[in-house]
Amino acid sequence: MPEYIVEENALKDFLQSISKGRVLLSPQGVGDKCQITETTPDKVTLNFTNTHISPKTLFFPQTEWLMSFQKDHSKPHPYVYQDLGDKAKSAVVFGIRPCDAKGLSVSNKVFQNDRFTDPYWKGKYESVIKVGLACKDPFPQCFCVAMGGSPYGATGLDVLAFPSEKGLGLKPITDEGAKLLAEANLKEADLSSELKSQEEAAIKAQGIPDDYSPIDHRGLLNLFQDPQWQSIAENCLNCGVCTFICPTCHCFDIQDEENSEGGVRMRNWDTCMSWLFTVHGTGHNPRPSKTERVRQRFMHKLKYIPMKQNGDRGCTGCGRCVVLCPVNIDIRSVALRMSTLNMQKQA
Amino acid sequence: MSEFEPKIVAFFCNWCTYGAADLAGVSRLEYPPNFRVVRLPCTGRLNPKFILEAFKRGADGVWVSGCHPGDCHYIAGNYYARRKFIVMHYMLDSIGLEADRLRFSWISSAEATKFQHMATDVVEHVRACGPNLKFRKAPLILGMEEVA
Amino acid sequence: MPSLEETTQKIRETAKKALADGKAEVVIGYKKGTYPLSTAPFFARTPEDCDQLIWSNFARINLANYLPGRPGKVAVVAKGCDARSIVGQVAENQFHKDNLYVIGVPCTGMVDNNLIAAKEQRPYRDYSETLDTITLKGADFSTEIKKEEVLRRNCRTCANRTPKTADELVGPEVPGAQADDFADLKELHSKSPEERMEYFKDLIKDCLRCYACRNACPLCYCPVCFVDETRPQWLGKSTDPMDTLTFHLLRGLHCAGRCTSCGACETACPVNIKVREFNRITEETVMDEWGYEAGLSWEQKPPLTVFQPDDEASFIK
Amino acid sequence: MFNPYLPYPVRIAEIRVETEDKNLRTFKFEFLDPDDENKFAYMPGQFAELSVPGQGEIPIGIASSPSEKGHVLFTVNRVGQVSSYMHNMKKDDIMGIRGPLGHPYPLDTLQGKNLLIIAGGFAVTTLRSTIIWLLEPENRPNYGKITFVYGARTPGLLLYKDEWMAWDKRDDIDVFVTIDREVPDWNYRVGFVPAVTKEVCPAPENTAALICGPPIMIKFTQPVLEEAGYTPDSIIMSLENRMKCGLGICGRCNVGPEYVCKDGPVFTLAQLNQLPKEY
Repeated sequence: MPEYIVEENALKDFLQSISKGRVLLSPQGVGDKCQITETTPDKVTLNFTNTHISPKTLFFPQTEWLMSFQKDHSKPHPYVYQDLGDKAKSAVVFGIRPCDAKGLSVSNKVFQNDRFTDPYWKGKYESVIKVGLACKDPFPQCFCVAMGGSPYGATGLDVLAFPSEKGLGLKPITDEGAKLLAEANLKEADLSSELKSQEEAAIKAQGIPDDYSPIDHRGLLNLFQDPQWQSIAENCLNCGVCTFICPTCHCFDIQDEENSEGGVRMRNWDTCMSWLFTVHGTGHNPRPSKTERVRQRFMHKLKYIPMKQNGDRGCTGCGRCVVLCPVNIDIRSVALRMSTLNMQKQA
Repeated sequence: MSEFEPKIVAFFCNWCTYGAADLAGVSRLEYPPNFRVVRLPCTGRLNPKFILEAFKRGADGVWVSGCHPGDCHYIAGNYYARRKFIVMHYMLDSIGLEADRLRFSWISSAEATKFQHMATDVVEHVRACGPNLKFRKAPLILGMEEVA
Repeated sequence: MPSLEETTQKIRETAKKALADGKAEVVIGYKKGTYPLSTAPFFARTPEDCDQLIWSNFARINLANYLPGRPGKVAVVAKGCDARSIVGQVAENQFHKDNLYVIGVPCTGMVDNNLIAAKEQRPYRDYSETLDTITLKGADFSTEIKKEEVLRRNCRTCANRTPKTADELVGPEVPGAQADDFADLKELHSKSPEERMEYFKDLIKDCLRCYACRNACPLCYCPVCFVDETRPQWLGKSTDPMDTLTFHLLRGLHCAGRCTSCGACETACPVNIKVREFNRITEETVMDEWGYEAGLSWEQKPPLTVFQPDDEASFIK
Repeated sequence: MFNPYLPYPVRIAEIRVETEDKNLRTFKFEFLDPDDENKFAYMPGQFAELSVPGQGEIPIGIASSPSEKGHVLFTVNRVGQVSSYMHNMKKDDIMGIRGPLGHPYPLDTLQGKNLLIIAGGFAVTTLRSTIIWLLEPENRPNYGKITFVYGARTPGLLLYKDEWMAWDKRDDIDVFVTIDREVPDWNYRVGFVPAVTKEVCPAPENTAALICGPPIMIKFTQPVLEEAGYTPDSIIMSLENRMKCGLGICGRCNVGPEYVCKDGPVFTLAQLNQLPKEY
């Protein structure tokens, strides 16, 4: 597929064109307020680090009402839950970062797994065309390369945009992306060599990546029983910040709320850091202390998900948890410790 | 349009105000019927979350009443309660709850007339505040219109 | 004032001595973080471990948080506010004073990374710090920032910088700010009730309900927090503004007369909510009513655990 | 699009108190829409989310057999919010069930084998389903000898009394019901499940064991079977963990990489030996 180029002064027209008949979503706001929201072409900026918390909110809001029922027996279907319907709007998101797009593609395989499809996620995820923005200059928290990604990675994207010498370069990834660009009346350009050299430079700028591959080769139980989990967990407050801001964390809680007329069933973000998350009705808790809960988070991301998703990790190196963890539990150091084989003899 | 009738959740101490309400009834003293009474063993048992829960579920006002200081059935329960009330009162006032929606009082079991007057007063003040729209949970939208 | 390096050195010596003298089996302190402008809590158990301990302008987290329920003898590095939290925990029987050795560090305030982010948006990969300055180093720049311009809110008005209840001080006492006059609340009190409610609802609108503020708080140690109670369930788990507000109100009320303004809650908040605003109100109340400041001496009794027969409460009819 | 979160509406057709402590009730549900019964096609060992509008959902093993048409059965222990609420519901109340979820016992691959079925306490539910299904005339010839060991603390805590008493009279299933301590008028066995199992378990050759019971029973029964020569892949167990979605998404029931709801709840001991003990 050919690449396209959009000159700087034509960016607005391009955005106008791709958002025709669709909602335009793009990162807005600065610093801790930066979040992907509905916007107009003139407000779109390329000058941002990344959204403060992950853009999973687009497809998996913090609170989502799933269904409702009413209690009046004179009306149809009393006490029977009715689907509140799919609220998905056709949209295009411009400026999602490759690490986040990849993270969401990992969650997508959980929400659309081998047996079930989550209609609430699917509706939203699949009605949004994803135009990613490559990261020319990495930020200090970035480690996508070490996690097997790239600042120019295309996983989970329909189109990859990147700053080119002549303006904004656009590389279609999927058929849907190609169609979007073809309809936008753009200038074709061969940018493949520029793209390649840019990507190489950006990867190099992240420094020599840590090697986490030993985790893939270590036995599950060998990793699980490693005594160092205790010392990793010692710092942890079990606050769960890391899970809430993470692009691949997808766990949720289902809650019912009712009043005298009826009620709704909703789902809310939940976190494996909470003891309530796993406690049985009998009071038995399979993950009773923070050591088990911390282990669960890292094992899930770095071992369980790769086992289930052909080696793709549940961490894409966006670095949010590195920055926001109040006690500096750095997933990079944890992954390195998990990669250290001499802690215990190999299983 | 009929006048707004406020819904008020009342937390009464079993040993005093609850008795005063009883006595007022037996004495045929008329007072407004806008209360849903929760009986407490002592105002010391009042947890702030009770008050917030009442407002959250749509109460227009909350009234907490117990024994006069020094008269606690459990010696000192209401002394501790008083300090809690002070903190609670300033907190709720500071975050913008209208002062008239939350009432604290001391009414002994003999003070049926004080109870009657206080009940009327509480209702009138809450009525003047109007319905509680801001300090309650958002209504559940059941979406039944489309479904039905 | 001793430099950061001198304080670091002194902390290491004191820690080693505490381990050697059997005053503690573990010293809880800070070590350098893996990310610019951060520190990590560190549990030193050997003299070699002690050489990793540091002092920094980013030692924000309150290490008292690791005390409740911890077995054995513990030494802990504490700033003025942290030492006050420890006094509170001891008063509430969460930790026995005999098993405790407090290494007090007179503190000149900790830095708010958000204020730094507001001053320097360019990406930096390295930094250096002195007691008064922070220097950020990027690919093609170096920016020096004065610490006093980027202090945390609570550190700017802190009147108790020297941990006077510590077993040992590792530096000379530092003067605190003027006694707290709650100037920050003046504007709030001048608003109408409607404006105040708007203000607070706006304040918490980004809340993720992660409860990191609770988990980072050294005084939130309940085995089952009210937000986790299920029968009855007091708190809805959705983003309903009233549920969120209820959480913050109750957290504030639970800390009444106990909060020491250590700022751990605000430091932990991933979306930078000024959660301490709720605690400020209760702090002002206990100050106005009973002239009480939490954690200043081992003898004082928390104000909500005692009473006076003539406590003034004119709002009670 | 099919919505796996949406429960099928059901009517409570019958409520039966099962145990003398009244903590267990069996609910018989009928689907409001008869079509839903076909959509709810299940096999023994699967479970469903019982959904009480406004209260929540609980994952409960299906106690009825697919061969019992027209209704489904669930036996519910009073533990938490939803189950307590259900214990106060009446006949003809409307609620929902969502499923079937999880994998059934691998009865198709067990054809031709002898089956040792061990149940403890109220975990007998999905094994009741299994036995009813096995004893169907069209299924029974496909299997060898069937041995059923069932234990509870007291006679009053044994579920489905009429049924196992009837099975006891048949000659195509050996039934061994046991209680912990001797009581008057008890005509069956006395002793713990592991001891009874040791005594009556068939030779391990061409035999599979299905076990469901409290952790303490499993802990002591497992060594008995291993001693008797059962291999880990012929010991089949059913796990339980806290669940919400039941679809392998919400993340709380996982044991290592496997979700108990989606990939379980039925696992062989051979599989469990490869997994962390987070259940």
